Amino acid sequence: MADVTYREALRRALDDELGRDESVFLMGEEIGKFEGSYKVTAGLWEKYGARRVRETPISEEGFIGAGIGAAMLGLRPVVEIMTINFILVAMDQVINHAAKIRYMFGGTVGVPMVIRAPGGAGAQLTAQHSQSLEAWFAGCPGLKVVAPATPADAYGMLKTAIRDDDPVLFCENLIMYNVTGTIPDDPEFTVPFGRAQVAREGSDLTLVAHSYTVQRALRVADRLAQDGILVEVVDLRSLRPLDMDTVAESVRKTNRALIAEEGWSTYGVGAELAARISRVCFDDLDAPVERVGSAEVPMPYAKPLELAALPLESKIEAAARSLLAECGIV
Amino acid sequence: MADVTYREALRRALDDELGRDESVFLMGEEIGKFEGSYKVTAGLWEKYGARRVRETPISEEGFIGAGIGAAMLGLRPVVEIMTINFILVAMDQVINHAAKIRYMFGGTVGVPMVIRAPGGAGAQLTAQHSQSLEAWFAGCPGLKVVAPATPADAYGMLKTAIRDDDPVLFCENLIMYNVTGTIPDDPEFTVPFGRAQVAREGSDLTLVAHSYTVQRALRVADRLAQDGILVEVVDLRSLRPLDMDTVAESVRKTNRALIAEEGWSTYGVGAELAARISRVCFDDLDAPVERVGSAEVPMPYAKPLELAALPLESKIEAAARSLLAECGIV
Amino acid sequence: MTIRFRHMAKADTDPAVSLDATTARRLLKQMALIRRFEERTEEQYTRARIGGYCHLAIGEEASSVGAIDALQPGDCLFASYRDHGTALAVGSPASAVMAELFGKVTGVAHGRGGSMHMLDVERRFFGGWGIVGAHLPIATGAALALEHTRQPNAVLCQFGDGAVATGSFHEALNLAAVWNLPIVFQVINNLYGMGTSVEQSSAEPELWRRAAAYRMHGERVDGNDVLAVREAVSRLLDQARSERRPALVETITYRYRGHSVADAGKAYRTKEEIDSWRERDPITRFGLFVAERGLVSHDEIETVWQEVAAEVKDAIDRALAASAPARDSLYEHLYGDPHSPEQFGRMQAGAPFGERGEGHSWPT
Amino acid sequence: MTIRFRHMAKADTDPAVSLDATTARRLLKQMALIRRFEERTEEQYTRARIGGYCHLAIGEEASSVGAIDALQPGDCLFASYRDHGTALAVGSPASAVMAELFGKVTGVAHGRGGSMHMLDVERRFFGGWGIVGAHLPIATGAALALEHTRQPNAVLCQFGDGAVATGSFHEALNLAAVWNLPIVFQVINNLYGMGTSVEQSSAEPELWRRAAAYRMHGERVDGNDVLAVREAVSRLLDQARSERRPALVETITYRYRGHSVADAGKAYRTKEEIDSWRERDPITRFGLFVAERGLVSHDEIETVWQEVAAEVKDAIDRALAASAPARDSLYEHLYGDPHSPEQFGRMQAGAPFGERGEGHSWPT
Ligand SMILES: Cc1ncc(C[n+]2csc(CCOP(=O)(O)OP(=O)(O)O)c2C)c(N)n1
Ligand SMILES: Cc1ncc(C[n+]2csc(CCOP(=O)(O)OP(=O)(O)O)c2C)c(N)n1
Ligand SMILES: [Mg+2]
Ligand SMILES: [Mg+2]
Repeated sequence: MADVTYREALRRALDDELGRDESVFLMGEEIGKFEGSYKVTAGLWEKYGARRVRETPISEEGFIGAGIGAAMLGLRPVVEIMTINFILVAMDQVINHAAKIRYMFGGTVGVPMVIRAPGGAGAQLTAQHSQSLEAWFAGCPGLKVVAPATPADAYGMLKTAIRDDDPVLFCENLIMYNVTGTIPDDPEFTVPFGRAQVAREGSDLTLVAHSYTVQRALRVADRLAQDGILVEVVDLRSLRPLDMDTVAESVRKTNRALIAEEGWSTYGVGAELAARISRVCFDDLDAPVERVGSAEVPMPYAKPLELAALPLESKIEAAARSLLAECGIV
Repeated sequence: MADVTYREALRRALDDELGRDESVFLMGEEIGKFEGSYKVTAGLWEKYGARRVRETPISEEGFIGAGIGAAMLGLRPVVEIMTINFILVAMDQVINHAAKIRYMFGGTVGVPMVIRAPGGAGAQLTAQHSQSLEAWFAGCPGLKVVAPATPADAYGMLKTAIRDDDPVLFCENLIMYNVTGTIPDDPEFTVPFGRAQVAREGSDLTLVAHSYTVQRALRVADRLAQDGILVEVVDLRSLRPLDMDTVAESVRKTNRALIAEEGWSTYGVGAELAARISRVCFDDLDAPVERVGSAEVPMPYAKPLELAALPLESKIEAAARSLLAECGIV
Repeated sequence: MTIRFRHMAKADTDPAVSLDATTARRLLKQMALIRRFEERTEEQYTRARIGGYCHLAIGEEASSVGAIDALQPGDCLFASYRDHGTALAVGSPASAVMAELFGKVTGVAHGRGGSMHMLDVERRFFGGWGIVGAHLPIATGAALALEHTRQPNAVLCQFGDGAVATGSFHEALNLAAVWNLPIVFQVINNLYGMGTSVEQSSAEPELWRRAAAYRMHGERVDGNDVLAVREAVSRLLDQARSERRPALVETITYRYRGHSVADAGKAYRTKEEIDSWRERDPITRFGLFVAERGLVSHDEIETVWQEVAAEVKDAIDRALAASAPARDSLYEHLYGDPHSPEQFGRMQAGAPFGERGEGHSWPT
Repeated sequence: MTIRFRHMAKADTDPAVSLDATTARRLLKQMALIRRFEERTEEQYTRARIGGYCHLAIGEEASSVGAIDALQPGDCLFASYRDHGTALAVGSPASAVMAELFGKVTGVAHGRGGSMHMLDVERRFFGGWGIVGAHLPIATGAALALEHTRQPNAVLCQFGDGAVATGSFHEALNLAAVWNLPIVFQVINNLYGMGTSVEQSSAEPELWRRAAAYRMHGERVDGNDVLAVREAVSRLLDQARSERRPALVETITYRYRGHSVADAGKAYRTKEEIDSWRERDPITRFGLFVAERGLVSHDEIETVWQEVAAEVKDAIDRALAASAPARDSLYEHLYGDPHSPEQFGRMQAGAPFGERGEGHSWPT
């Protein structure tokens, strides 16, 4: 067990897989000499060379498409999109092609490609660089979408993604790269898709989150614990497949559910969860499922405005308290 | 009052607005001599000339971007995207630019642009040409997304969209172009955004839909009426803004809600509606909100498979019946 | 459009270009097969046996056959949605192509693709594609895979003149050039994209000249001259295989029919124009040439036409007799990873009606 | 990269290019202002008064000032995220630019944009943009509007060498050319896009040659020669205004700093290379030139530097003193149509917590 950053966990997973499988290669902007815009690929270009760690021009549509073509011929490209905001120029390749090819080919060809992309906000990167768009991809059949919240999951799920025979959108988070945690030394360690995790047990309220918001959720749980409120935090880990069994089990126990996410709530990830929880836990809920997300505006630059827009602990805590208040607790 | 097709209603709205406002112009592929892939712009090129009805090369990213720039300088472009599936190559222009510009500019510049795009399936157009992607745009702050279900609304809402100072995604439907209905002769007739419509009254179940699915919903209501089941059909008309008051009012009356849509249910339009209905009508619901959508696969070509994938009347009816059965009705 | 054939290969007048009887007959037969197949397809469409969009390649046979005949085992092919002839040219059975149009399980894409999405993975034909320009980056990725794994093969990527205006064209050609990939881009210039002329859609209507923007070799050939096309594409594919140099070749041809069966094709071009191209018909022209050279006799040409007519008739009969995909195959092959079923196993709870009510287990 | 200045204007040696003292001083002062402003910005960033990304244009002053000085009233300007100097060059008060960096309400974008999104609508500067290549189609649309409304003006669209690889570059230039729009595309080639050299990103590293693919005029000038840049861009803008002909001009320059304040800028280039460019410093070079010509004396040049230093100091003081946007302005200007409030009025029911719990009425 080693204590590493989320960034280092990703780097190790890439190193492991590049080492164990010749068909794996990395592709993206500035991932070589520059070591990646967020340094996730540091050292890999030196170690594996320019063929296995291929730097690209600013042509996301072109190189995601190239990743698809290479994958169709049996390679396992791991494409880095500098931030998820830029994937919008390559949306057609992801949605109209990567997601549909195996089905259109009746299973005779697949697209074992991973697209790594950090999302999220909080560093004053403003409107065009602060989005969380994973819900859109999670709604597309043929794709798998995962969003690990810890270094261990980042390590284990990236390895799972690279070994998976289907296209996977692997959502990272800019703020999370420096979060530390322990990861197992076992290079064969992987974390399966479609298995949510109870990150903290509790009996009063189920707080569902993914990616960096899980960290916020845990801090909110700490605070509320000081008032004797026991929050169960469920880390979704994957959005498609979605592990509703774990979520439902928790809500059946707590009878209350709050979903927090960094994206916009309306038509967001929380909408699907609220819809399903309300349905499967119809007779268990003491109060309506509550949601918290980013303010529904393009992210502004000024720090006070950005803070006002983000789903900070304070906002999540307030939602939790008002939900519990509705139920006569606190 | 004239009885016209949905296609003709759109054509008249375009003709009216081109006639009344010099700053309005049309842009898109094959909208001139060719009269539009689906003939919506028939005759307008002859009438207004190549400057007002501008044909474009196959460059959606380029000409949606050009529409944005022209709108920033005060023109009112109405851009036709041949089918909504192709907007994926221009996603960045719509999401990272059109939706954000007014906010980024602090209100000093706006983007009064309309993007017209037909979606939907049912004509065996297969995986890359049969999608309903409106939920993704409806989740983006800064955009307005509407999806009229009748010729009258198509006429009135397209005029509202063109006169609106914000970017509007105007969702049409391939199958619906030949649907007929009456539209008022008054060239000043418009239909406001954010106003859902009770398309049929009923007391047993609220069936919520938008675009072509409203027509299916009405047929399902007819069938169920024969068994004495009274279905209230709510036509959303716009997805952003969303008129939840009308939906909630209906559900408070019927105590049951079913949402049908042509898109994929999971993370779809129905998710947001189910989440909100479950929340605002928490004490009114007799049973969980139910959803029906297209099968979550890329649309296959063979007719039997396409029919199996579509949210046909039979599928919606079955969902309605099982929901009512849960409540001990029928 | 005034066509100046900068590099027109004079294969049909130049004895230097050797041609044996077997090859001559093969090329003639493939073009005749496509012609006949498309004519019957048009008729089958009017009989409502085919749905969706349907794009015919009548008139473009030489551009398709000449180029595809230049492929060697291991090479890969990517094409646009105007692809019935493409499948026939790679050797897919006419019955399987027709079955695809009829939406039958025996179709090349198991009835899932229809007219726009023919494919034949065994023959390395990786699809007819429906989003204009989008398959260029994908084909470039196939070339990247060949290069990455040091296979001595190349990719042929065919697309229409309309695709040249797309950002995908630009990104794909630039990537292929900076990475020295073994790929030949063939723009099948039939002078129009739907109703839009090349002059309207491309600021540089001599499309082959676009190659220079990527320091890439470009050339234009008479796309109605099957030998000229074959000579150019073979040469460029060889270069791609051996020197890892990409190239752009423009083959000028014409579609007699409208853009699709839904378009009469008369609103944006004159009868004179269409007739003038019929005079340069690729099949008639090649027929005269091989007969005159004594490579294929007039009688034999007759036989060829009878053979293909019979083949297409048989294809229709088989396609009609074949069965449609079973309704319960709807969710098959959505995901391929062996763990997918267990990955999706816990996604049931609260799932929307369709995904649960019909009792589907989650898609794989 | 070996630069062959095909069309290099010899303005600083050629007396033919007339230059009066006022202009000389103006150009010198604008470049000096940008230099000083950027140096202080770098320092302010280290003092954590600036957040987010921060891209400095030190070394590129001539490419920016020379081009923007060629604009006439009514012309429009679009630029990339390396835009502090762009705003200063159009005449936005240094205090408003610094205030934007500090995220204050007095900023050019009201504190909503920060470093990447400067703008000044009154001065027709329509933004610094953050998605590489994406503002080219938008600028093309502005030119379309000028053409559509028959205004006698033109658009100047500046972007980096990295943008040339994007599909947007291709689609925008092709549209501008087929539609004969009044726009000048200026690629500010500073030899790198982050750590990627032009040779790595562009198959044709002589970027001005890309224009030929659109039958568009292209030329390359010394981007460190403010007069050469000004001469070329004026000429091309005139052409655009009068003849409605678009053009591509490449100005070769260099950034001394890293890509952003987060990049040391040393991993992908040598100290020698950086030094060699410092020797061609655009400001030093122009200073010597105007002094030697007796247009601006050495003392006056000193004064200029003192003036801009004072101006930037004052800008910092004012920016510091200004207040941040009010928290409750968060939802302002999301929508602008007068009916928006009523349109969104009925969207409350069941809305997520944040949108309701804080008691916001729906955003307009
Ligand atoms: C991105 C995109 N935009 C628009 C369309 C609609 N469309 C289908 S075919 C076509 C014309 C293509 O013309 P060309 O590339 O010349 O091929 P041809 O039909 O002549 O063989 C268009 C505009 C599409 N399929 N994809
Ligand atoms: C579509 C897109 N991809 C990637 C990025 C990340 N990125 C920001 S700046 C940059 C380099 C651009 O270089 P260049 O165009 O030469 O401009 P310069 O920074 O040299 O002024 C990259 C890759 C982006 N902003 N947008
Ligand atoms: Mg064509
Ligand atoms: Mg650069």
